[in-house]
Amino acid sequence: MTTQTQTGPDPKTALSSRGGGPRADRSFQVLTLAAGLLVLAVLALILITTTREAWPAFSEMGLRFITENRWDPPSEIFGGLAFIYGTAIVSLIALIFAVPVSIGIALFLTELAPRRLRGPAVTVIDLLAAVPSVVFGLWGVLVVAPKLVPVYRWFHDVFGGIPLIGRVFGDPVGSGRSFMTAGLILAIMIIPIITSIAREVFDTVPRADKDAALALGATRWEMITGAVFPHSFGGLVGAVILGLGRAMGETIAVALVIGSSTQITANIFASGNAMPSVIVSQIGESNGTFTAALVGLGVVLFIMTVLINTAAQAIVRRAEIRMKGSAA
Amino acid sequence: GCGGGDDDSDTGTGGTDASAGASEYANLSGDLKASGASFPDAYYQEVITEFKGVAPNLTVNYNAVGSGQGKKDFGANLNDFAGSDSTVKDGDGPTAGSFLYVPTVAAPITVSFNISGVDKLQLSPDTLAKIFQTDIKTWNDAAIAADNPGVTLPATNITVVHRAEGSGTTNNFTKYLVAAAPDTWKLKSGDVVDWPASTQGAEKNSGVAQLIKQTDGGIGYVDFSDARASGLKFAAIKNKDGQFVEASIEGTTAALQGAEIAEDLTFNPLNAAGATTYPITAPTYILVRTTYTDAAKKDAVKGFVRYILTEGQTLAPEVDFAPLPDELKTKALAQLDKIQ
Amino acid sequence: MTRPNPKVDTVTDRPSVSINAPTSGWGAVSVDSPQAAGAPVMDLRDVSVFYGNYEAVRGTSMPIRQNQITAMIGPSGCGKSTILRSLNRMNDLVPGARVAGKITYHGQDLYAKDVDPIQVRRRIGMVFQKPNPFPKSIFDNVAYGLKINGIKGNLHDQVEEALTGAALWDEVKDKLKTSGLALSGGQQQRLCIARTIAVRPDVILMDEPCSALDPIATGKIEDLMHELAKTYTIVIVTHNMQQAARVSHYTSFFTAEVDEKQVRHGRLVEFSETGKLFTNPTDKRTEDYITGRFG
Amino acid sequence: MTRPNPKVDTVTDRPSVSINAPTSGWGAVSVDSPQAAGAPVMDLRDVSVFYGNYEAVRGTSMPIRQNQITAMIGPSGCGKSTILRSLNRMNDLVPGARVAGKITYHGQDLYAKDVDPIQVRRRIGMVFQKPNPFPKSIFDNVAYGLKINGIKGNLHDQVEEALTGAALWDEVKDKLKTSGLALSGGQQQRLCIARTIAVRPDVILMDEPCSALDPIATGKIEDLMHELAKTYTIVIVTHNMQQAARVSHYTSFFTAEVDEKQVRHGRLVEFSETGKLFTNPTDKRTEDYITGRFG
Amino acid sequence: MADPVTRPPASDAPNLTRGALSLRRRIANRLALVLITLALVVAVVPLGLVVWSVLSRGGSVISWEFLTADIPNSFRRAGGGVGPAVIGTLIITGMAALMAIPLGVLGAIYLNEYGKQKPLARMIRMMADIMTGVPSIVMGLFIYSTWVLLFESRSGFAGALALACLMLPVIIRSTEEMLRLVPDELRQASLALGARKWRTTVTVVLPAAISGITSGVLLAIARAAGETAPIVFVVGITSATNWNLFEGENTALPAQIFRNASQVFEPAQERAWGSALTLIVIVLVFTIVARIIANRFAIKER
Ligand SMILES: Nc1ncnc2c1ncn2[C@@H]1O[C@H](COP(=O)(O)OP(=O)(O)OP(=O)(O)O)[C@@H](O)[C@H]1O
Ligand SMILES: Nc1ncnc2c1ncn2[C@@H]1O[C@H](COP(=O)(O)OP(=O)(O)OP(=O)(O)O)[C@@H](O)[C@H]1O
Ligand SMILES: [Mg+2]
Ligand SMILES: [Mg+2]
Ligand SMILES: O=P([O-])([O-])[O-]
Repeated sequence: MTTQTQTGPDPKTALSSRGGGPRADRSFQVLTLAAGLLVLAVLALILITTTREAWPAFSEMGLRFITENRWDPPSEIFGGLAFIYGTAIVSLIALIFAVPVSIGIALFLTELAPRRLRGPAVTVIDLLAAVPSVVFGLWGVLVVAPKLVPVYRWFHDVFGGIPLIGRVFGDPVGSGRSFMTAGLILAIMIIPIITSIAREVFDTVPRADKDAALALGATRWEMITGAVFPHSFGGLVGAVILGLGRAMGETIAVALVIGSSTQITANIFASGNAMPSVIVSQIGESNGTFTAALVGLGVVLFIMTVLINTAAQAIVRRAEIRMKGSAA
Repeated sequence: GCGGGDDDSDTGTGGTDASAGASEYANLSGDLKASGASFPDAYYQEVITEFKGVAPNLTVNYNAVGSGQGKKDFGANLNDFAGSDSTVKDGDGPTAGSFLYVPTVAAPITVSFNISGVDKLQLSPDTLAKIFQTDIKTWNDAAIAADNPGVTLPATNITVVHRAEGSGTTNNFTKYLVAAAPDTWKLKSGDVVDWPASTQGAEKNSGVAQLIKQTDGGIGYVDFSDARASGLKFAAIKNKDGQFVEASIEGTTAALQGAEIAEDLTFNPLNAAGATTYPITAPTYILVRTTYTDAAKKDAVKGFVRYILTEGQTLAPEVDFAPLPDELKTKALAQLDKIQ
Repeated sequence: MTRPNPKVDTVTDRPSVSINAPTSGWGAVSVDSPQAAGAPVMDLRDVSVFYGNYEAVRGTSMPIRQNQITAMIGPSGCGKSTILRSLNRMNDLVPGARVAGKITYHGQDLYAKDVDPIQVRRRIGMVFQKPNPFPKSIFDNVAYGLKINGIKGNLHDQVEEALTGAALWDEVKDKLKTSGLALSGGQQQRLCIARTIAVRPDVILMDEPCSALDPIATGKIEDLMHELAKTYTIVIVTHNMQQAARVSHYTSFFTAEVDEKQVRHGRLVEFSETGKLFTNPTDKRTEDYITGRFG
Repeated sequence: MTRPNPKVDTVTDRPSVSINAPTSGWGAVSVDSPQAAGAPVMDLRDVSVFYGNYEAVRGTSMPIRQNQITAMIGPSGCGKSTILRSLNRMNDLVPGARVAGKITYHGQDLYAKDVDPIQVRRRIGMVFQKPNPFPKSIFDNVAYGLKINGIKGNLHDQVEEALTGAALWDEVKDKLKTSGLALSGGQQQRLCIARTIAVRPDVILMDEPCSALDPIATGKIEDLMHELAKTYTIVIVTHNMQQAARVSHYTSFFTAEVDEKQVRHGRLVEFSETGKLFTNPTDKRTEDYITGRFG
Repeated sequence: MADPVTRPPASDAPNLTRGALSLRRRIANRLALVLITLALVVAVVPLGLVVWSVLSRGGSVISWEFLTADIPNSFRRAGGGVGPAVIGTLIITGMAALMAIPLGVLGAIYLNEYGKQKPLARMIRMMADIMTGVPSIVMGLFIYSTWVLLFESRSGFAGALALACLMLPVIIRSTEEMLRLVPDELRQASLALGARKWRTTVTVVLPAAISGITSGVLLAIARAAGETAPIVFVVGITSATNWNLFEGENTALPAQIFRNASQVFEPAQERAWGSALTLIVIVLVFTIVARIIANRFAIKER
């Protein structure tokens, strides 16, 4: 060590660890781990407390809790099928409207929009995302629902006569508070959610893939179907599922515009009810098994969300394996 | 604490006439949390506003969450007193013996409607029951026409609006139907009933009023005060004596005359006899605890309820409620002394 | 490994344009007249490419000769890819990109008003730096171009023909249904070549097609290029001088030069027959580059 | 640009270890005994590096000599970076990575139980392929290592000294507060070097430090390396043979070989004095590589 | 030509004009592009209508008085304001953020810096995703049946707890995402200088990701500020400002909107619109600040 004047201590001793360094590292890791574990704890607590609260209803009703269509608190009969149906139909309507529109917007933003339009368009979507759902509910109940009645009537008059399909366009309810209104409000609510994820998904399609399609003489649309979509399938399913989750869980906006009827009907212009809105509107005035049943609806909703997510993940994984091959 | 209460009362209540009572309320201080029935909400809020004038140090919050929630909060100790239109049953929350009923006011429950082109509607109990059971589906149904000779009724669909949540108003309304149309009405009575599928729910009395107002062909039951304040039209109901009577304070007062008062001060003025009686008249109560651990709280509750039963009664007609008959008022005041 | 001489057997019956002729306007660029060459399929005259206001490449003139492999070499950022992408109007896709000067294809102005870039790209195919098969099956990868272009005939036969042409058929014929992404890098790149030749282009542009591959896969692609040059005209960008020397008939050397305003522009320094460029470059900068004195 | 000869003036007073001695155990690898060299600061004996079960590099033995620049060259994936990163235990950070064989540093086993990798890294610094200044000010970038290592003394002076040592001081002295990311690529890389030398390491490892830079910036870094070699021992991985030839005193050539089970392993083929390796390689594979016959 | 058989037939007289593209392909392309553009219009129209409704009806209501005055205790009564709800929204959401941000960031550090792909980390990640999907009403039920019933009181803090539970997984995942964007080279550079991992994380990784984290956090706060269901459940109601989160009931703008929206009385509906406008502005401020931070201080791409 002649020229190494800077090297302080003799390296032989210097290489072993000094002071509390490794312990500080350890404590920090434990701290972060604890924060991470909190998620597990809270989630477990949610499941345990809600299931425990709901237990009287579950044990009383058994499977009929989700298969029976009769919600009769005075008789202590709690069959929530109508609300499950309501949640499903309303979410379905929301997806039917929101998915194509969101994908369209996302494609517009990633593939079509001239750069100077991109910024404003993104801002518009962000604005839409910034509107809290309760505001959509307010707008829905005070402005939209009454205005939609004549529109529904027109649809009923025009399509109501068609066999089978006509039943979907049944007699509209006089207040306009219906599955359809709730579905539309939800669609507007989830468009920014699906759009922003779809946009990210499309953005990750490698430039090279798009170039490859275009270099083969594809039109823009052919490029989108040939190069963009195959790459985005998994991501898009994820986006749709996230939107679906939000739609299924949305409480206030739906509660305000769905009309609170306990019925299963193909007529999308009829009023109905969905799980979260039943909970929020009835739990205050409930007690005993009734309360348990309402909490039980929450548990069922939660489980449904998880199941749908898991199923979607499985679908995505399989599709991705097929598309990308086992290697990638 | 409420230091200097006496001094405050002299200056603070200079404008009020009943100086003896005023000084009594002026001593009260703190916060009172209350929740419950939406039916008397308009009245209670009126009283609270006036009460602030005589008891400036006491803040009363009444939260019109509905009778059922009020009772539950009461049972869970989440409020200091509860408002309820219905009596307490097992599982409602409060345990028997831990509370007292104090009747405060009574009021009609209107059957409000929104039919374009129709201003006046008469309904007999049977027709009413059929409508709310959706046995009758359109406004030009023969049964309705029979109750309304000379009125042209449209073919509009009937939209029945009821309370989405458990409610004392529902309880009283369905109790009336059980009493007045025993052969027709199948849905029994209760805070919640098993409404037919195509009926619609809305929250609180004013939510029902809103939904009726928005819906051509809508009909529902709404407390008198909210119905009037929102400008709804309401039907004349055929009473026990066979007369069609419109909801009014007078009709209610008449109903109260005939009502029998139970030991615990609950009473039932529904479907009462008398030619001028409005038959769907409902009482409303405040639930107070028999014992309050906090003395200041006890005094506050007692003071506020006493105010309702005394000066407060004169406010009732202003917001379309009927004051209690004197006999009942005396008994209610006596009830307050049982609070420890 | 032997450097092939420019193929004399591919000379066509077209009149050989003397690229040294004064009318060519290639100015300062030293252009060598090869003893034998294909007719120019494409021709660049004083081509500059801009990205917005930035002139990435300045005044490039050179011919692309039929059934010959033309290589473009030069240090990073000198505009090789930019020029290559302007040959099939891929630069149209970059917002703000603009081409000045004239690029002709069979005498037709590539940037004329009524020219549809989609038709251009169908005829002038492209193979990219990183193998980029679509996330579809091998078959669908090759069939894609056929389908969108509505090319008639037996799909399967055409796919087989293209895969055979890309020297990949034997390796994949038993697994046409598996994903193109499941292949090795070299196979993927040959799949991309198959995809390109399936639509029967006229010219194939390749932008560093081997830079992501190992030496063995690179060797295979290079062999394939010789094969393809019998049928197609090829332009290849490469960083690897050895590769340019091995495969190409003509080589153009680009470099980036700083102008008075301290802005870097790509410039074509020298275009000539490959053998000549590597053994006897006219320009000092070319010599410095190929002898490894910079880069 | 001229290739410097191995610097004779840096020979230390330590006994020169004859790396041709039979005890060295470098087996098949042909090792040349240079006429003059620094004492080995580090020594690799039969070092293999595993990623999980995969043996990325197999049996590597070579010395790292004091105040000399040792270059590692070879085709992509042959394990140059892997070996380099095992020299300051950066591979510890890769889950599953494991080193077999022995690496000594001043005679001490680098992988002994009681050795703290933090101390190792503080003494054996590293400069990476892509310039990676922290998103902090220039000053803070250099001061960072001083602060975390609790090095005493005037912070500003030490930062200035490091920046001067990295030949960057004059260019940045007026903007020490601006972000390190606002510098050009070459300046960024010199900032990274300043950051490394600020903590006064003993050895500096560099993994393709110029591959992201233009020729001018590369030139500056190469000059800087010569300067640094006066004080530090340097190991550099490079793809660019010319660079290895230009800057290093010793060069080791790696390649990837396929074993019986068709698994590729990196192998050290030849280690010798740079001049010898490039002009007169012992191994056929080295010759093929440096003459551009593959890679 | 050397090989006339395989030579593409069109090469001699290639038709490069637009007409060469088949009609079907041209129409399909045009139609698709038009529909795609239309999608944006479809989204803009309802947004415009909502904004118009809220601005026109809420704008006439809003005043300093409206933003600060107590809430009238009767829905029918005109005048007054929603001051307590504005304060409630700010302090409840603020408290929730105070709880969720440190926990969320620490959790994300665990996931990205330590756990990585370990089974436990994957499990936490998956559970965080599931927790993100927990309907807000269920979160309300959860807090109600644990906190509110346990302490026998609705309070602002109960609301803050519910909002914190809703924010936590969102913050964890968005922060993890941001940490993932921090180039590994930075960590390695720090480690190569002899820094310990925790120091590297705190002094290099977090600062490098801070803008992304901040913007993710602000978006989570914005979303929480608009949550209604749990607030209605566990916060209770008050007509006077309650600065104490731990004692006494509270209120927030979403709850005011919800309650007033289902009222028949004009003054109540006006308060709903006014509250809606106020809430949107609050949420928008958070969103815009988030965007500015994200754009202005984004990790510089290199
Ligand atoms: N889309 C673009 N927008 C703006 N400038 C660009 C764009 N693409 C390339 N450039 C610039 O144009 C110049 C030439 O780039 P080009 O990619 O053509 O170089 P290259 O020779 O292919 O380099 P490489 O060997 O690294 O691929 C560079 O200065 C580059 O920064
Ligand atoms: N983290 C890792 N996990 C598993 N395998 C790895 C890892 N890093 C490198 N390898 C493998 O080890 C081998 C040697 O890689 P290494 O990065 O050391 O090569 P290299 O010579 O530096 O290549 P290059 O010149 O491309 O940088 C390669 O086969 C590589 O795939
Ligand atoms: Mg390029
Ligand atoms: Mg490497
Ligand atoms: O008064 P209620 O709200 O219970 O009907």
